Amino acid sequence: MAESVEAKLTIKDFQSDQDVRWCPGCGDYSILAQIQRVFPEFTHKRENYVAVSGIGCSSRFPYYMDVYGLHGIHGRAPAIASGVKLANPALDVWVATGDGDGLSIGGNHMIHMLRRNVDIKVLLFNNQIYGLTKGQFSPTSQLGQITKSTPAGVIDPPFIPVSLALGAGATLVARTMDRDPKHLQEIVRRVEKHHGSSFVEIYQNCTVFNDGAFFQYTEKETRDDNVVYLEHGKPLVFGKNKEKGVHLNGFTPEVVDITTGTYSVSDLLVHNEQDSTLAFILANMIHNPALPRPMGVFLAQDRTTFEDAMQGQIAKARAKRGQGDLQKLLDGEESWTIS
Amino acid sequence: MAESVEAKLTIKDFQSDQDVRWCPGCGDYSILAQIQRVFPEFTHKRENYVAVSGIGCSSRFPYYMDVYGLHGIHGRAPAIASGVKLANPALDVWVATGDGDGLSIGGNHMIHMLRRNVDIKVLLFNNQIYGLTKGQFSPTSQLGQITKSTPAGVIDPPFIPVSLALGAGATLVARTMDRDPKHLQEIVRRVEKHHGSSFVEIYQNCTVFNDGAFFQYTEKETRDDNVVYLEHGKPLVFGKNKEKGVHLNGFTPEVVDITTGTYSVSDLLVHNEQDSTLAFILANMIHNPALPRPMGVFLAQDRTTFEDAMQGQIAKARAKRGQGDLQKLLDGEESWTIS
Amino acid sequence: MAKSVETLDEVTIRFAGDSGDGMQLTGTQFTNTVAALGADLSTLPDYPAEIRAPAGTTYGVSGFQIKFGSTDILTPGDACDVLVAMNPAALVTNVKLLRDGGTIIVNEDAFTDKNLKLANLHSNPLDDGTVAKFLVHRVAISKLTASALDDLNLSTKFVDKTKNFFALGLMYWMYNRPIDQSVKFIREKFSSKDPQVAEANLRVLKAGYNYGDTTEVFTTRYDVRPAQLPPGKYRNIMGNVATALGLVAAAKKSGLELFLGSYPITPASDILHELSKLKEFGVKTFQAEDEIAAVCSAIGASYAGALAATTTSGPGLALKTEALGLAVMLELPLVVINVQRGGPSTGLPTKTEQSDLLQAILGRNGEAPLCVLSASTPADCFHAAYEAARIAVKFMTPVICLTDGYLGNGAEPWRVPRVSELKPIPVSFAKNPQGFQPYSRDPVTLARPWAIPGTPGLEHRIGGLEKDHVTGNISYDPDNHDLMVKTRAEKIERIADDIPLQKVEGDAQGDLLVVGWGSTYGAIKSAVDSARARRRSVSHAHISYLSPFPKNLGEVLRNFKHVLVPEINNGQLIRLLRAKYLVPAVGFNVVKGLPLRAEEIEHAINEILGGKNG
Amino acid sequence: MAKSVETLDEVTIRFAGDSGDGMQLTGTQFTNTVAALGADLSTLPDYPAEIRAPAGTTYGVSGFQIKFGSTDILTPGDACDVLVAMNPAALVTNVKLLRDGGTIIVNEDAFTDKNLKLANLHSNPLDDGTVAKFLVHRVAISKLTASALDDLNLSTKFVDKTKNFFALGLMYWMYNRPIDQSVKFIREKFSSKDPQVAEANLRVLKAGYNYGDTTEVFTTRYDVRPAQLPPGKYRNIMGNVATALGLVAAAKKSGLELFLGSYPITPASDILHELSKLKEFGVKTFQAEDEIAAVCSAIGASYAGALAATTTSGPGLALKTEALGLAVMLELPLVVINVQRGGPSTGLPTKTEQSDLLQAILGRNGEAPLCVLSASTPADCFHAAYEAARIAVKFMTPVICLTDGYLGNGAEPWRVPRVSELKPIPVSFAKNPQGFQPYSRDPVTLARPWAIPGTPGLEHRIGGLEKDHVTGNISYDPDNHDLMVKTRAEKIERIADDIPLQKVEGDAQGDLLVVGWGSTYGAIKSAVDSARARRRSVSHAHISYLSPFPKNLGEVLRNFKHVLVPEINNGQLIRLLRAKYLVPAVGFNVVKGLPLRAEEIEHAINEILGGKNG
Ligand SMILES: Cc1ncc(C[n+]2csc(CCOP(=O)(O)OP(=O)(O)O)c2C)c(N)n1
Ligand SMILES: Cc1ncc(C[n+]2csc(CCOP(=O)(O)OP(=O)(O)O)c2C)c(N)n1
Ligand code: SF4
Ligand code: SF4
Ligand SMILES: [Mg+2]
Ligand SMILES: [Mg+2]
Repeated sequence: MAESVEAKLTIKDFQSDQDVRWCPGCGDYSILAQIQRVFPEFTHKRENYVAVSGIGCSSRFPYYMDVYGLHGIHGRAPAIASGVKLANPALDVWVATGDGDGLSIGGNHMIHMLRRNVDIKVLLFNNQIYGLTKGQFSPTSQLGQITKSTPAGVIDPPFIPVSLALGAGATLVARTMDRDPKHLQEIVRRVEKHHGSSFVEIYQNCTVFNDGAFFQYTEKETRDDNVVYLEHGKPLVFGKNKEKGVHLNGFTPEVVDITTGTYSVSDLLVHNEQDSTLAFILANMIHNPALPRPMGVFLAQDRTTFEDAMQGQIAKARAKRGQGDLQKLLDGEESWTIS
Repeated sequence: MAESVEAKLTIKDFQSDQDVRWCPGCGDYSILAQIQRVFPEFTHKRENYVAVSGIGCSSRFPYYMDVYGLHGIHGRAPAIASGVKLANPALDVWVATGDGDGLSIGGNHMIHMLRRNVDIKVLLFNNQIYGLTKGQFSPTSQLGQITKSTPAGVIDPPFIPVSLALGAGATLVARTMDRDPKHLQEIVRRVEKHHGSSFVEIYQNCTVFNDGAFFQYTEKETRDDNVVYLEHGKPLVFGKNKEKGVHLNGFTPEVVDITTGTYSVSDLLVHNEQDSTLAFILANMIHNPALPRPMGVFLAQDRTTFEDAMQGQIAKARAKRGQGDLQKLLDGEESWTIS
Repeated sequence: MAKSVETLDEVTIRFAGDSGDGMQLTGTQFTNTVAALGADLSTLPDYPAEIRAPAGTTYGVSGFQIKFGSTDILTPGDACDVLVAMNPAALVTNVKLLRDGGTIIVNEDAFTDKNLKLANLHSNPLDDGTVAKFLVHRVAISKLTASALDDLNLSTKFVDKTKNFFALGLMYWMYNRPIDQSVKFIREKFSSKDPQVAEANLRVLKAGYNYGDTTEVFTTRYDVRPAQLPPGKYRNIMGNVATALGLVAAAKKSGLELFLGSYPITPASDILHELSKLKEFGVKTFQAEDEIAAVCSAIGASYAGALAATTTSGPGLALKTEALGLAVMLELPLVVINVQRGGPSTGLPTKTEQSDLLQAILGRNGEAPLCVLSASTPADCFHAAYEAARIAVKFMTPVICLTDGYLGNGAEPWRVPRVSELKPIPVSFAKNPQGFQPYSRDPVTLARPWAIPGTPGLEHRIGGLEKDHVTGNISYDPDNHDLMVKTRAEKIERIADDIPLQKVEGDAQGDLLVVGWGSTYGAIKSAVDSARARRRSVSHAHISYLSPFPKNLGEVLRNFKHVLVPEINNGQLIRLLRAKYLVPAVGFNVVKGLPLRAEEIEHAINEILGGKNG
Repeated sequence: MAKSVETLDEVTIRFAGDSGDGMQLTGTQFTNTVAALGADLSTLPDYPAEIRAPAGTTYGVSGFQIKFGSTDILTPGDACDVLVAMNPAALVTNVKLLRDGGTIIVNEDAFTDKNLKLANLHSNPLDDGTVAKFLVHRVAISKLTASALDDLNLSTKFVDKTKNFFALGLMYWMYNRPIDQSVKFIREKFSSKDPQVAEANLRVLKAGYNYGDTTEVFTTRYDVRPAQLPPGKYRNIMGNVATALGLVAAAKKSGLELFLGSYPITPASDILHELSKLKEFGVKTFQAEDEIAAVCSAIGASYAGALAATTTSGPGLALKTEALGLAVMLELPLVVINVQRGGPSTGLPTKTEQSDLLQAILGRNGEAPLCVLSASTPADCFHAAYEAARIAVKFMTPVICLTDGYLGNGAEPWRVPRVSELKPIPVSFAKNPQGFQPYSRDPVTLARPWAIPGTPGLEHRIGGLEKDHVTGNISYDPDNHDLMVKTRAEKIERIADDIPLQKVEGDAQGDLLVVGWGSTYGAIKSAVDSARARRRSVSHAHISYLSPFPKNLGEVLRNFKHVLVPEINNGQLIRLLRAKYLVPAVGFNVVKGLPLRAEEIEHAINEILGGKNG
């Protein structure tokens, strides 16, 4: 039923008629905008996109995309999305979720979906807070953070979402930020290409309940010194003038200056997207505040997707036993006739 | 209320009056026996032990221990145990769970408990199958495994429980086996000492639905060649005659022969329980069938426990504001009197 | 030696032994043979929650009961005529189920001191009066089995495992049934894998049969004639299998792909197992990480255009509560099969009960009405599942289909329908973007359009927040909410226009109407038939459609002076009837994890009608 | 200029503006001042589900209504006397709530083309007839605010944020209230952090007050005298705060530590917030990863000897379903607070509803009876939570306490009880190993002993499988199950011996009894009072104890010819009443996410009694 003349899609085609209802200045606007900007580049027809979400500010995302959308219940988007994808593997399924939705109540569905490698692209809007319920801490909130439910400070050590996804066996794990539109776009392009589960942590500013949580990484003035961009096959260089790099001492990353002559670019850690140990080392850099925060693709591996394996078993059964004869099935193997 | 004369506890003190109802030959018997054997060595009074479980064959464990026990609902033991421990931090709280109970339906509670570092000792009886429901696959079942619910073979890649626990930020992660009583005992002793969440994966043979799943690691004939025992500060040596070792090539572990002269013990990877990167490398050895399976403590780190932090906040508040005057609280800050 | 043959109308046999003794297999084999010869029948497996509790203990006893006959067999029998007991534990735990004067066949070799102790017995029940009221045949089953296999050089353990076939052979002889079908079964099951096992089992089966034939202990054989069943093709079927087939049939008839999102739980898992075998039918089974993911995956699949189902039992249904509310809001078709078991909480996982009815109908946050059906017999599970799918798709609504442990594991002969006889299930996905509105409604059914991803021009968003009654956009408007709450309720009410009126078995009016639902069908019908035979003015209405009720139900109830509602719960249907129709119905509630017995229902009937009991 | 002062018995004011305009703060300030001067009052905040929807839109409008008076104030008012509207969106969405002839005070500066467009208006409602029926005061609030801050050199954005204090000041003037309390509030809240903010807000507050005093537009001030409240110490209290205090009080009185396992959800989160502040009381708050973990942690804490509670709203209660069944089986005390909101599913999260009643009572797998209470007014939440804890501990049972969004966020003056007046909550943990049996029962309450870990000699195991009725060991015995199912039900029934009989307000018999529960108390009472004033034979029974019902309820109902049951749901209490007492009660059900209005209830009363409406 493909229409014969396909007009090229534009950003407008992905903007729904619903008023966007996030708070003024919320980082969610940028994330939405980058996705609407990048989607027209992809090859899918508009009707084949499905956006699934749970509950939270971030989970309002589907309403604003003019594609098929399902705003589910809190934490369950990965499970709902799995059903969508398994029922119709031709669809391009995206999940929008928050740090609470995706890692607190929905943590189990998330890790199981990643383990199974269902081809679903997860965008986790991490603002280190519960936005929609007005400011309680989330599993990514920082130790000591004062929130509505922790007037004396958070005492739960946070998850490192990237580590958790790696531990669960995810095949593509990445991190980016609301306030770096170009990088965000690049990551979105990248996950669209990945065949398998993708998990993208997006640092997102909640202007109302956790303003500035990521400013040291996202703002022009401080970004260059605090962020290192990961590129496959490239050394980890950063700094305003690309003067610094990450060197590996045993398993321990360190910042080195590559302008003083002691270290040069060739001493630096070279990123390899396929190395899961390296990915874990990069994920753990968060524990040392002296290290820059890695952005980009931590890990990207190829593995059979769950839906391909499922279709494969069906195809195999059909090759062996035909399409299935209902009457024969009902009659069963041991029947008798009364006349 | 401590009784004045404390008789030394014996194994009998930990055997309840309930008939043990596992299948003949089930690996659960050994696990139970080792624990009953080791508990008398510990310093707690018997009344201070609490065993909490979910649902599954393994989750019947509390009934057989003559301590306080709560046989909960499927998957929720870590959450129930957290409540027990937070309400009374003086208790020594153990969780018995299965690969289905603890990693399928209960995966989320598990990772959150580990992240928080509540001082609870988790024993995960991993038999790579659902025993109690008669043989469906679990999240640790192997790809291709034929089970009641996968007549054409499992298509979900399994979790590596150790990796998942590491990714969640656990502070003690270990692996042992039902059929190595001494090692099992040693690990139980070790986690008893740990102040924080402990996660112990125990390879357990389900004689009825997955017999022999771990025999290459557990049986005398093959164990030495297929298992490497981890000891802090010691090189990874294994083999019938201690002739082999694990050497690290970059991040990649390899088996080397230390008898031919090419490699010696000093070339081998030396275990360091405190190194989380190393722990992850060891956990991932599972992917390469040529490598031996590590048993022992993968990681052991010290971090404030959740209950200590909670008690600390209460103590701090009391130091500042006293014990709390209920009448004052009810009266509130803006009240008026009508007479 | 010449043996006489007596003809019986019906007989109830119970096989009981250790979990490891293969009693379920024995019972099933016997059932299949009996069924194929045209008897009507009903079975009740009764196994412990433990997988394989230590041998010899009372809690490790596994039982299988079958009633069969040339008459209309409605229940697996209140009391047994024959008990086959493989060890002391099996004897003492089951003897109370035998009618006075009934027959016991025991494996006397198993009455060792060790086994008596394991069964917590201080004396041998064969000698201490326990079995005085019965006709006891002590058979040295273990020894006879061993000698049949003497020359094969097998381990004692192995030999012991075959002894159930001895009992089976003996029963075949006793009930004048050929062993052929079991011979075929043994050959097919074991010959290729392990010829020695096949050989041993066959020998023992025959030894049992021949033992009956030659020994002097048994002088009479019994014959049960074929039942007068309507013509057609028949098979013996368990409820869980029938449920699975009902779903597959609905998928085929509707032209949809079947998607099952499930999480294993006793006694529902077999539906998942059955469906996972049917890959050539394009059936997709997804064993999720838990029940929440199971139902959510089904909701997603339904959104994407599959015939989506989820199967579970009580605790699992509890976990699906929130997501079912979402399905109600989304107005997507969804079939939820709940195989009820003993509750509350983990309860009695392997036992039967009818205590999830109110949860199914009323147990959700907010006003979340949906359709609830039930199955009355094992074979009826097919129809109930099929009907659930039909209504789900037609009315764009979740439908909960209640069966229970007894129905799921019980079996009976089923007249297999021709595919062409099955009610059509027409489905038309929305296609036309012109004027498309996600929450516009069919004027008759009030169903909204099913517009699936992949359809050009129908891109739309739906979710769990209240929606505008036309566009489906989020709406916080007070009047719209009131309208939507009432419209969702009205849509479910309209299903009553699409289902049969309530039937009454017996006269349409009289002194007493016994109202039931679900698996008590056979027991109630037996009780009512028997009371009617004694000229009582009593009729039976069995409700399959529980939400909404059939339109004539109020009228039906008001035609009787009294209404009695037997249920295996503490009074659930009765609450709904009293609330809706204000009839002073009284309940009969026995909650033992077992099917109700016809006899006790009849007793309750007599109590109301003032007649003599006993 | 001289202004006259008029005395009013009661008045209803509604503040409405953008989410960012601080209307909730304005309303709360006004409320506190009015309360402290001894008026009776009732408030209703009404805010959108979006955190801060784009300024100027209709869905971003946030409202706060207060009714106060010298009379007994029962509801926040059906219709408002005064509407303060800060922009066009606020005006048009709220004007329908104003009584004919009511007063509107608008910020006329906000009626710009841009704002009209944002509110989707094609003409200016101030000019197009929309407000023709009302007395409209156009006040240049923005400009007046700006000029008050002229010399401070503040950003326009900042200045704009203070304008709500202008409105507040003006209303203080108009209702003859001193500004002192708000002055104190501003000083305490802002002075140390940001003195400039404090200064600006104070100036604007005064400017508003003075504007009323000096301008010629307002000629009359109104005086509302203190209400005739019983003597005592009073404070103004919101329902969620009262709930939190009830739990803390119960913990102190019982000598137990309070443990709260919770997961944030609107509109219940404030209870968690309140309790998390009270660490010096030894209160432990645990924000779990989800609702299941929340309730399970509370079950664990209860097992360990804490007074354990969990707080949530509808979707969260749905998720707790399975675990509540476990709590029923374990027979441990547990308080579940459910702050109901609009359903089903995510529904209308910030709106109020009474639609979780049947879920609370009946929505679990198996027969899982527990105790259910409700609160009738914001202050009554204290009593309801306290009572829930008392019953939970006394009967060793989970208790669900139902409040709702309106109660949780609404406020009223509360006569603060003296701690010594509170009912004692005696707790005695089991200590004596002699003859200890985990499931032995108190002969009166049927409660089992509470034997907590750490007690020597009482080591025992409990769980969700059916248990022997004495030892608590796993039991699959059929008779034991029947006994336990019935004993658990009986235990809950016995709570009826421990609670007050049902009171009737009005005559004990007559033509019509209006029966309600929960937050409709005020509206029903107003309606009934008003009908009685017109000599109708109508009384009011408001049920706080919903499971079990008070023992005399059947009698109470049967003393009236008609029974009317108004509920903010599709008919839930009414089902229970009809099922239990077979009374032909009729419902009045408006499900708009809003409190019922007294007027519409009175209308329904008149319909039944055949009187004139209107
Ligand atoms: C079952 C259930 N529990 C709780 C809630 C309340 N709730 C809605 S969103 C949310 C958390 C939102 O946090 P996050 O996922 O980080 O999203 P954000 O708003 O920060 O984007 C919570 C607790 C709910 N809607 N449903
Ligand atoms: C809510 C719920 N869902 C499902 C079940 C059924 N169930 C009981 S145990 C179990 C899995 C057991 O597997 P595992 O945890 O690996 O334990 P094992 O029996 O293998 O020791 C399942 C699915 C249940 N009891 N409750
Ligand atoms: S509350 Fe925070 S996350 Fe939510 S819309 Fe507002 S700024 Fe964004
Ligand atoms: S089924 Fe397996 S795990 Fe369960 S008791 Fe039997 S052998 Fe052990
Ligand atoms: Mg967030
Ligand atoms: Mg297992």
